[in-house]
Amino acid sequence: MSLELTLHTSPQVPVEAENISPDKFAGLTIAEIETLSVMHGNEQLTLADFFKVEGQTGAEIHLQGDLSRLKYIGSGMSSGHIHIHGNTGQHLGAAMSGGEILVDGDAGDWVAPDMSGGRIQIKGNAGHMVGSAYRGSPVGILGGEIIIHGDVRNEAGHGMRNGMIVVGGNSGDFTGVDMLAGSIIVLGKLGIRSGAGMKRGSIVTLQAAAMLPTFSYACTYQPTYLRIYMQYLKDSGLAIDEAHISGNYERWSGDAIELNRGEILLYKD
Amino acid sequence: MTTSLRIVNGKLYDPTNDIDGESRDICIENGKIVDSVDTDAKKIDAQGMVIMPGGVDIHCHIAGPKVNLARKLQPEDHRLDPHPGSALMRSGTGGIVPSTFTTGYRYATLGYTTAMEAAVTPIGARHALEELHDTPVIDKGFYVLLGNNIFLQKLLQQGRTEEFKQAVAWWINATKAYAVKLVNPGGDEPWKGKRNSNVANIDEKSTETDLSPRDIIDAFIGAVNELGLPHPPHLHSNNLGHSGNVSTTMETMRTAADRRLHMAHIQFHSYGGELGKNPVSAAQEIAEYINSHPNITCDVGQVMFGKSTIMTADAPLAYMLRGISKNKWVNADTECESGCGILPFSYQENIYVHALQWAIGLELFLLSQDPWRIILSTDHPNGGSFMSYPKLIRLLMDKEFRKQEIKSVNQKAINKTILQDLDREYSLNEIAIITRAGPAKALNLKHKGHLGVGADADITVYDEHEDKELMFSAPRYVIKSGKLIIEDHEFKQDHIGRLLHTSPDYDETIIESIRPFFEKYYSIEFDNYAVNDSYLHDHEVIPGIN
Amino acid sequence: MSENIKTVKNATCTFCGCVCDDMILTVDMDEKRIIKAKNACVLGRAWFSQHTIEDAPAAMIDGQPVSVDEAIEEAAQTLMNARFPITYGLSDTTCEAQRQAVAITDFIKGTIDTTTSVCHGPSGLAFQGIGESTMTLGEVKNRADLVIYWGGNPAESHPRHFTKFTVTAKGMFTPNGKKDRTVVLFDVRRTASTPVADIFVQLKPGKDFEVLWALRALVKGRTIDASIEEETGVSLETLKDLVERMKNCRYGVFFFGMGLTMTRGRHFNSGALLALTTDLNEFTHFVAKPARGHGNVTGADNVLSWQTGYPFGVNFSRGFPRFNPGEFTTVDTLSRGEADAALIIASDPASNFPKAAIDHLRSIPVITLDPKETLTTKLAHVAFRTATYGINTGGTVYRMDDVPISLRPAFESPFPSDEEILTSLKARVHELVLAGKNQQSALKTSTSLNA
Amino acid sequence: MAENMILIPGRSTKQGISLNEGKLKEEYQKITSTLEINEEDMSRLGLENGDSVRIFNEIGESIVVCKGRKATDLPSGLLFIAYGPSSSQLMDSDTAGSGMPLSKNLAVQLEKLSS
Repeated sequence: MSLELTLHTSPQVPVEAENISPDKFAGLTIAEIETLSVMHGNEQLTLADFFKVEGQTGAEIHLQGDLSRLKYIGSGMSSGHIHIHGNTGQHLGAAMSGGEILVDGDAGDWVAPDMSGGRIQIKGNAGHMVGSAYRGSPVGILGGEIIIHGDVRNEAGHGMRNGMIVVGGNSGDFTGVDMLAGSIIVLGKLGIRSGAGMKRGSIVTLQAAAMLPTFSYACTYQPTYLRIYMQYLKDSGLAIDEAHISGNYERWSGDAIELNRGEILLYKD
Repeated sequence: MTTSLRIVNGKLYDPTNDIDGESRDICIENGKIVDSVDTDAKKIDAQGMVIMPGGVDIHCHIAGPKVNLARKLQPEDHRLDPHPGSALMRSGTGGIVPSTFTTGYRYATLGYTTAMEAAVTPIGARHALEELHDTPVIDKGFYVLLGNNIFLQKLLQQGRTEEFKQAVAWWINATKAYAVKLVNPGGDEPWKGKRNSNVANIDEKSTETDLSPRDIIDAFIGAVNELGLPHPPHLHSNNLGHSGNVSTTMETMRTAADRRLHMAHIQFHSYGGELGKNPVSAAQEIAEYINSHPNITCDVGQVMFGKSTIMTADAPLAYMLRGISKNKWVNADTECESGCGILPFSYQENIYVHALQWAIGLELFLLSQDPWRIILSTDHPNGGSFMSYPKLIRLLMDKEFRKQEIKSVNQKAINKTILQDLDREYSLNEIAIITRAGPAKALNLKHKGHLGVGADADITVYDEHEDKELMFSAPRYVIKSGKLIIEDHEFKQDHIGRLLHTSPDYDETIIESIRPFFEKYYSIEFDNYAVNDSYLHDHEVIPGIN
Repeated sequence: MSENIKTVKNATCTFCGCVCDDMILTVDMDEKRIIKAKNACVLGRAWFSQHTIEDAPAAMIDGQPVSVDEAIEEAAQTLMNARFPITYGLSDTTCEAQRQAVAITDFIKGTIDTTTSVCHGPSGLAFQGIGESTMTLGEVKNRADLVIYWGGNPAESHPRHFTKFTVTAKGMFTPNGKKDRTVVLFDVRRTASTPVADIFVQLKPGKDFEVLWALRALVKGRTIDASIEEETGVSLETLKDLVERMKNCRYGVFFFGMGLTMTRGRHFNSGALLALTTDLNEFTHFVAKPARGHGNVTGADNVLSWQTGYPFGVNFSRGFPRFNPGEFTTVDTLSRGEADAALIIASDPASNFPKAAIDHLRSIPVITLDPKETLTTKLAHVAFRTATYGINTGGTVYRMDDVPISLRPAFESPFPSDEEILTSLKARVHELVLAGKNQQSALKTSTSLNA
Repeated sequence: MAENMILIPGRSTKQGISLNEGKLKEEYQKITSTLEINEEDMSRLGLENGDSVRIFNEIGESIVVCKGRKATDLPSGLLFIAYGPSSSQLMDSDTAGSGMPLSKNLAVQLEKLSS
């Protein structure tokens, strides 16, 4: 019982498709959904200009085709489910407060800016600034869960205030920069200058990482809360060994330039 | 298009001409109010509507170097408040520091047709003029910052008061300014040259110039009054925002004796208490002085809860506030002329100091016995946006609403004021004074702020409404220079507006006194400093009063 | 040399961001060339002396000469037909022209960006995050007793910076010029600027952020491990000494360049320097200034900011300005193959953009305005040859410290100015917009209630 | 045999002067395709002033002419070139959400061209 949107015409220029969202589709017939507007560059078109819409309306939306030029899918959604069977573009799930987005492929930059709740899972890679603040704003995501099975690029979790970002692969530079609270877990290699300017919050990695000169070693221990997190991630299909769940972690405190109340946890064999 | 227009059946509020809610026709031709127009002139039936002259903002920050820094600084604020364009209007962004086009259009949508940028460095005058050119609909001008001008202080130090006066006049001409602005006189040098310190006492002499703030203020009041500029010195006194600054403010006003002086955003200067401790209200003392001294005009600088941006030539003040908020902060030093501080800020109901500031502003309005000399302002965007004027008007006109609002703010602060005891309600006529007739008079804009024959046809027509915030938020018609800009709430045409400036005579030999100093201590060429006429778009030279 | 010689005093050189306005130009009015530029630096002399009027058509479409009017019509139609048109460049033209360019982009609902995005754009982002304590250049001349250059080579990029403003310049509280100052230079290599420095700090490439971060920590009284030397090439003792100098100076200033913005870390490098400047104001007066390159790149930032609220990378496709570097900046919109037309004003992206961006530029209709032939004008669909600002046209430019200066042209060009072309183009585009369909309804005052 | 190096494109006075003559003129092209190399690196690689070398990375490649600099001025492993078409061939277009492609400290490989 789901609605299928299949891309039939590839856009020539970026398309802003914030109307592709369970909240916007709610209560509409297929014919009405087809007439919802999308911005093709500076020209206003409809969903039907790009998509074949079929199936049954409901809380579940399936999207087919190469959507890497489509921005703002799932924007502002509060419930329901979007499954993208391929790649998607920038600003996925912007300001979402609930529901779930699953992407089989890769996502563009700015995954889930201003997110406050809900869950995004990306099987492939994501671009820069996952869950991060827009320029000028000190605050990134306020809550919710972003799981990226592949790699992410720079500034993941910039200024995040709450919630969780998980990266199955490697992260780029400045992971968790200026973060206020929340958790970032990187199973692969953590990019350089991680946690720069962080006030509170946790960055966890399973590999060795370069530390800024303003982070200092505190202790090695087995963080209890991390066990619960790691078990949960393992259950979500990420490559986590038993050793990662029950093992030792080095705790590095920082950023000393700020409150020194953040932490980077490095897994130790 | 300028058209001939006749507005009939409306209730006029034109305090300058002693018309208080009477029904009169208004005729408009060639951008002016006239006796009569042809019978086939376009007619607007204003039955049940209130007609006032267009609003005049005597003190706001809307154009020039510091405003633009504050704009650049806050993309996160613009993002939340886009201002779409149309085939008729340019687009822009709003928020607490709107883009130029949006600033002009939004003033117009409140029925304001004139606004004065209150602080521009001389070296930044070109920049301010370019921005004002891109600020549509309204007429506009700016005040030039001279209170920390090193060359002028050197003249004072050497007792060359006549040359001082000539130099002031030259600077007004060289920048195309409307008035002289003084900000924290004497405070720049300790800020820039003495490890971010400040001048604390109006009689504290500078070690460099042997001048105290009082010496500087006194000299400017003297010079500007002798020059007969349309507007007296527009003064942001020392110690803004500090507990106990009431004594500085009182001494500053006493310095003027019976000479004309405009006190800017006086709310920020009406604090009792001890320095470094929580302030208390000194509104009564200030109001009493102003009530009994007709030479003083002031604007209130009301604080409104919500977003604000501190932007001021008073750099030490911005730095002090930065210490509290830890927000992003801008300091910008201008050679030989000025300082500047910028800081995104937010006033919150539950914070003692913010609630007290809000209450003091309202006290000042309600204790004033002469509405002509207390002018409505929020020191936009320092105390809040000009877009909050309708709400402020409702606070003044509707005591039940005010009582409701009082309940939702910090009660400890309210208890340090007499606000709860003040039952006064402003009338529409008084609102017309504090938003139109009063500021026009304080600026000596003889063709503005009233609806008599010969006045600029800057007119606002409101639907009369019980909810005064709603009423003043959405005029039905706005006419600027005879053009029907807004008709039935809809934007009908664009208009550039005029630059208002003044041009006092001066003795040209003063230029040769300024040049050697300039060549030594400035970083541009003297001959490239004065602004030429190409920066004036449609403009009007407002004559002096002598 | 002819008899017809004119002198232009207080003329302005717009070659670099110093915007020196003390030029005395000797102009041969018959030959239409500047034969002498007194006070100019080596770059300024080349700027003035090489500026001759070439015999070339004022407008071309696909390489064929056409009238300016025909070219305006073709440019207007091209831009109106585009769904994601971009306007780019603008750092070497007047504010008057820039104002027209923003208006055009607003009307065509395009994207406008300037060379700032590939220059000090990252510093602009840092400014939006941190703010900036800054100054006009005269303050440095009058007051600075500690001058620190970071990641720049002013001797070659801004040759008069040292003498006019920062090192040997004598001012109010620095009557002895260089004797009253300490000059520090941070760079990864020795350059022509190095000899001017009292202290030269050579750091390892790509370690600017770490050094700045360590300095911030030391200013705040935190401890830094001695291993910083191994990582960055700068010893802890050196850092501590510098921190003492910074805290104890009377008026300290940083100038920073592309060594911070163009390297890994980008806006965070600039941001660390701006944050350090803010930190230092707890102790003394400290300011910082990006050393801007082009003659009016600072004006472009200002014009875009006042007209749209944002300094660069501004998109109007939804009828109002939006800002998002990386999304709406030119390298990105070209490299991702998004832009479908380009209006390029006084800039040459075809010679200095990344390969992917240049490749896309070749595949879309490009309109150029430039006084000279460049790789970009060569690939243009519509090419306007324009007069050179400051030499042939008046107008306003902003120095790197936001000080606006009026230009004094030396001689007339047969070619129209950028402002003239853009004003005509705007008028034509606006006509097409007014004639067009689907105009947005006019703003209602009642809808601005909640604004 | 290619060697890993770090390339620093930057401004130079000569480049600034020559671009006023015209970017399509020979002088500008010559200046923007001259690569400065640490002298010791040069001799180790068997290079002399005026030799052509190929610099390349995963983005692209450029053929440039080399010129020695003293080791005190240009540390071993660093290369300097005046900005221009040669350096832009080696720049990645990714701007990391900033608009700025990494334009300095480019990781490149350098190899001598067999003449």
